Amino acid sequence: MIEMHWVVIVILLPLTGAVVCFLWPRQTVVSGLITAVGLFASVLGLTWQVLEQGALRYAVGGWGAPLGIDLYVDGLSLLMLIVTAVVGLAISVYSSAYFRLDRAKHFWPLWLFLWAALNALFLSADIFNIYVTLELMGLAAVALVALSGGANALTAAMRYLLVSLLGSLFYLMGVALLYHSYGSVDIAILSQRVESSPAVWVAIGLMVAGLLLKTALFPLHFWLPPAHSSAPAPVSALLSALVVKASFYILLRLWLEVFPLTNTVPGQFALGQFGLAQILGLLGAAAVLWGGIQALRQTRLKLLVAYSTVLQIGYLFLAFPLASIIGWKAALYLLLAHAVAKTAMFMAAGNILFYGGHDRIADLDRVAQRLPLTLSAFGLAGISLMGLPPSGGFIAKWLLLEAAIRSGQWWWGLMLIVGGLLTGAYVFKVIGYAFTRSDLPHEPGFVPKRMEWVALVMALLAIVLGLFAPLPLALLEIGSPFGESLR
Amino acid sequence: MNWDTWLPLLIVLSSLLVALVIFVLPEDRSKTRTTLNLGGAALKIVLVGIMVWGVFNGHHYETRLPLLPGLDLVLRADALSMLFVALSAGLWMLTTVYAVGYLEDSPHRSRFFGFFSLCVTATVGVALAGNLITFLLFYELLTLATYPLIVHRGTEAARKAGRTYLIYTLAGGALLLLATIWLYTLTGTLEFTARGFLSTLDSSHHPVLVIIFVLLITGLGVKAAIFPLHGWLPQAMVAPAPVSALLHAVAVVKAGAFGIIRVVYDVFGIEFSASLGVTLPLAIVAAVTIIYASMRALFQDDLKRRLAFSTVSQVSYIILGIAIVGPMATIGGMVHLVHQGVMKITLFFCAGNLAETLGIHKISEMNGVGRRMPWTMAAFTIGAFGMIGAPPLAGFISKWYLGLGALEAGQDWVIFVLAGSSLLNAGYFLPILYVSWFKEPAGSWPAERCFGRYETALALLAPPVITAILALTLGLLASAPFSPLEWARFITTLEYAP
Amino acid sequence: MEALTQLQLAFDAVLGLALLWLAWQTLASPELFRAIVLFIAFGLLMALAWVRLEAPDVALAEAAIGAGLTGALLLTALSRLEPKNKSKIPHSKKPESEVDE
Amino acid sequence: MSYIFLYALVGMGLFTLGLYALIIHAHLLRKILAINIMGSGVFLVLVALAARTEGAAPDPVPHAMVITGIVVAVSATALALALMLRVRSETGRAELDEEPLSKFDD
Amino acid sequence: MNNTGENTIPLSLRLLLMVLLTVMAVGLAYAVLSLPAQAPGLSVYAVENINISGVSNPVTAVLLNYRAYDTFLELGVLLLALLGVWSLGCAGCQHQSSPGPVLDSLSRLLVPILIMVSGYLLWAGAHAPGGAFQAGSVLGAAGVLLLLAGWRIHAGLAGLPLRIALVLGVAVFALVGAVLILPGGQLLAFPPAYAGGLILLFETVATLSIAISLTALFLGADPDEEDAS
Repeated sequence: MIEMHWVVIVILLPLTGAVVCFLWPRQTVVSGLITAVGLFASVLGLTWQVLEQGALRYAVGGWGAPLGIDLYVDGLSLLMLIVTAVVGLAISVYSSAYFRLDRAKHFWPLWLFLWAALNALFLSADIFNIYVTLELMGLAAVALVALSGGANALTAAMRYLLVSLLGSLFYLMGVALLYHSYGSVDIAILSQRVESSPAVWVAIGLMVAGLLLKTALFPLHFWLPPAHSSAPAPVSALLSALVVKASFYILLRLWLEVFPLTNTVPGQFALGQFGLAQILGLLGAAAVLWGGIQALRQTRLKLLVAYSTVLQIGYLFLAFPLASIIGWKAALYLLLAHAVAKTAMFMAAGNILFYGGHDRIADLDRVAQRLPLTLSAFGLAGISLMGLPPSGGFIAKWLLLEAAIRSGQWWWGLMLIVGGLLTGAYVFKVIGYAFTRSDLPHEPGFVPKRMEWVALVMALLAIVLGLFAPLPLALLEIGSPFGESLR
Repeated sequence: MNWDTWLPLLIVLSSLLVALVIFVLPEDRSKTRTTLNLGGAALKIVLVGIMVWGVFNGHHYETRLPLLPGLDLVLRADALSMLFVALSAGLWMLTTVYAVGYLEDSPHRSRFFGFFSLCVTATVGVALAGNLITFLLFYELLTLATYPLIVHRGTEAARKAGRTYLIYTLAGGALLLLATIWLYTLTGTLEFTARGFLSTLDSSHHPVLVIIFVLLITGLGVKAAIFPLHGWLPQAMVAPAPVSALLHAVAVVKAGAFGIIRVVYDVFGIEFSASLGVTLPLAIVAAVTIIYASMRALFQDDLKRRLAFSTVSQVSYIILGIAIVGPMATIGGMVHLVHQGVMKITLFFCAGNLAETLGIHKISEMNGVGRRMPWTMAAFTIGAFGMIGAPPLAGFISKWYLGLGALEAGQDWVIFVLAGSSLLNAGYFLPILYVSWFKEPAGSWPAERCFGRYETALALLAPPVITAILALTLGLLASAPFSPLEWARFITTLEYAP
Repeated sequence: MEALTQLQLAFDAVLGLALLWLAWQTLASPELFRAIVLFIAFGLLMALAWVRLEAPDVALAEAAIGAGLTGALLLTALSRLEPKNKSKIPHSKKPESEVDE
Repeated sequence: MSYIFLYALVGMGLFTLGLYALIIHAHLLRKILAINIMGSGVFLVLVALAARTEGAAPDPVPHAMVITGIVVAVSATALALALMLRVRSETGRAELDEEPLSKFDD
Repeated sequence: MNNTGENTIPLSLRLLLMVLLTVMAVGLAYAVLSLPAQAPGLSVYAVENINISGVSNPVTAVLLNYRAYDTFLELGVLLLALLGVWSLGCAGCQHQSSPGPVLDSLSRLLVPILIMVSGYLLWAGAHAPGGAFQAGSVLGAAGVLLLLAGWRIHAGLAGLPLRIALVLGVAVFALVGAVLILPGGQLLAFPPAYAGGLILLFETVATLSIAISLTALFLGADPDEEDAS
């Protein structure tokens, strides 16, 4: 049997789909859906292949690093691909009902391009290639935000574009310094060569700054709430679930493989990295507080959900000062759970908006009871975000707390607890309105059942993730992206 | 397919599946819903019966599913869990019957009964949990499942009560989580083990263990409504009567109390706890709660609020029994877990009947109600006397053993607490009995509804009557085999093995 | 040879300073049109720098794309932004910000 | 070899200058120009340092990267300009107004 | 509109920003100066393999062979930018330039020259400076000039044919790259014997796509939609 090049297929298929959608706008929804299903299956194929063979390296063009570009799949990238596939499929189904044709014909090519960019990004082992995928992702994301039209969305998209380009340039400057220091842009080669030097330090600073900007870590989050809240609901979902995670993934990858300098004498650098990790942890903690408080203060549902993303991103950075395998796994599990739950939440918000024509939280009592499926989705997703059992969020929180206590830095764990309580407060602020019933002031919009069910399925998935944690956690072990033993 | 490994899971599923089906059931399918509810409840009772018999005969039931690497979701039947499971299963049946009658024709029944079943699922899960993480899982599920029941009516007061409830319980849950993980990092295991699994730890860890103990008890104390963490409970009285009954007699407060038993006995071990010096403070907190809440109860005119404060006080009997280190007191505490449940649910059923039938919410409106609703008030009277601790009712048995246990352990001061509390109990129950039996009715009732043949609907009347009879029987036949008292003795022999 | 190197270095220094100066002028110019023209000039100077750095491919790309097409795009955008002579810009929608202020 | 570092330093200077202008200016067209100048700075660093080959032809890989970068830059600029025009037609201004998001427009 | 927009930021903040950026610039400069004076990077590898790359211009070899995958994605970026611009619709695109006689005659003169230059660049790219991007952008410039002179795409070609031309680069890359997998190779792995021909094919389609994309970006809106509205 011919060896299947799943690694390539998961990049080429969405690109092909995008091209097909672009060429035949009238059939765009069908082509898009077929692509989404095919892509989901391909990622399953890749998963199976990786489970059988272990971590894979694929030399595009047959050259191999350092001259050519390598693709690399290990547990970490595979998990990201799976998250993208799951969320992507859900978003595709949701969008097939959400957009009318005049916007669908723009949405589908852009979305499939974005999907291709994400997959290419997660698979790339080349930091310059990652720059190209970052730009591909950023432009697609901006265009998708702008799709809702209107002053707020366009302004938000504009700001997002500038931020995205700025972040990319910082990153690219870092790439330039690294390349000119070590003559390679391949992550594996760099990880063997990198030593402590001023250029490397400046490169780290630039790349971390650029990626933090793209990941919207406090205080660089200013662009996120307007962009994520004014985009169309499925776009908000994919931005929060996937796009901000992509830059986080790069940061994590570089942190784990390029920055640690495991083969150099521990000393100055280790200390420096420790300091940087503490700073990232502090920013994460600040993000938890700020995002939580801001979410509580919002009067509009989508903004609330967007600020909740700011908070959850803060969680991810609490893993940096812990620097343990459990901590990284916890962060990745959190990323997974958050992606699924936030997708459900934005979809639910989108349904409410669709139905009631607005998303003012104070008037939700007019809507919530009439959309029980949507409300259940919101509530279940909220449980996972709060980190209550049984849910994916709980597993992640448990692991992160465990890592915090084991590393003797329990105060980071405390931030998790605080964040959970803040999340509880804003989630129930919304849920509280579900139990009263008021009259609708106007004719409600029709919400296609598909949109309600997809939201609910994703929310249920967030819950189920709390019961089947060993599987994804074992998947993450493939290729030991986090190192062999506790550092 | 091994029966012994699946039975605990089946017991949990018997209400979980019911809950899920009810959620998707259309509002108007009330027959189907009732059938499902009662069917599920009956099935659960049968399964629990089988299990109790099995445990008594030395069977080992355990379901184990991987939850995290190194941590399993464990449902296990041991003697202690049987006590709580049997109580929950039995009272669920009655409360379901009651709730069907109570909520007839009211809106949102699918939602109500769905969460109601979920609540019972969580309670049973709490009871069967074989380790601390499983306990935590169901404990939090209970928080979430009861919230919609508290805010069910959707009024501003209900929403406020729901908010208060969440603030208390979520914060408590967070402490519990923190303590659990901390414990796990110290020991690498969370399995409930008779006489604890911590005594082998190096003594340098003991100060940390004391902190963990305080965190655990605080986290659990929220649900058990220990003073000063009881604030949510009286507010939660806005919920419909069946919910109050369930919350206060079975599910929430008992989950907290049961958790404290688990922590003291099966995590720390009672002797190790005593050696850490944490039991006496716990006993004192329980004693303060008993007296304080009884005093507060005296001054409540709202019937359900008075009962709520009474609950706060009575649940601490259980904790007191645990904290007095000694087998007799333990028996008293554990048996009170069941006895208080049966008696308090009777009282809440009756309060619900008064509200539903006559619109009575306040004690000042109860003049002469005994003549209008003699059966209800008879049941209420039995429950009230039980609470006071009058022989030969169930409450008497609990207090008797608590007192004996205190003397046995040399904690004579407890006798004064018991006596004081009994006086206060009498102080807030007897006036109710007096006005309802001996005062003249005021003429008309606040909102009377007619239910035909009986003083109220049969579905509302039968449950309190049954539980009242049960409260009487539990006292009279306390020494019969399989009675809670005998079962508590059985447990105690395990915990205090020579 | 020495003199040639000196001369080259002087040229490089002038070119570098010119680049910085043009960039500064571009960004500080009070008039948008002037800024764009300066930017195009900047692009052409960049092309010169690429040649100096032995990157003729980049120089061609910069001249054609960086200076040429980007310049054209910027100028059209400006003409659409500031319809000086053409008053036929659809402005049916009243800007909300003005209402607030 | 010193001219190589001279150009690299100019590149860094352009990067910093562009960043300053990007933050300072409100008008979107200026922000777009600033981003482009920052980009040129990065490209200059990439290409300048590629010439450190002592006599031999410069390293072609950074050259190729910069050509890629230039195309990416022009694409992004085109999108940014189109977006700017739309912002202008919706809000009447070609600036990022810091209004609170009080109103939702879908 | 002489407002430079600077007045929105108070002087104190601006000074602070200047200080911060100066610190950053000093750091950047320090980093650059700390780099070794000699570092051939990948040029050794690039030259070593030039014989089997199919071209003799090393930059083209990198762009179209060693790192052809980057180029492929980059064509994607270009197409994506166009998709984005089209999805925005166009504000102010109704603006029709009236071609003056100068522009008209200029375009008549320049366009053929530009096309020839583009063809030369495309061909030369294999061994001398030049290549698809330069050729494409020169050709694109010709298109822009035509647009300025008032030329508009024929309505019959504005739909599918135009779209096909736009995606040509990406599509051919994907298709051929994938086909090369079949005989047991890797994505975009050119057999040395065919490498020269394949690269020329890629460069040609890329040139066309780039030129048309750039022209379309300049136009601003989907001509198909513009006609419809």
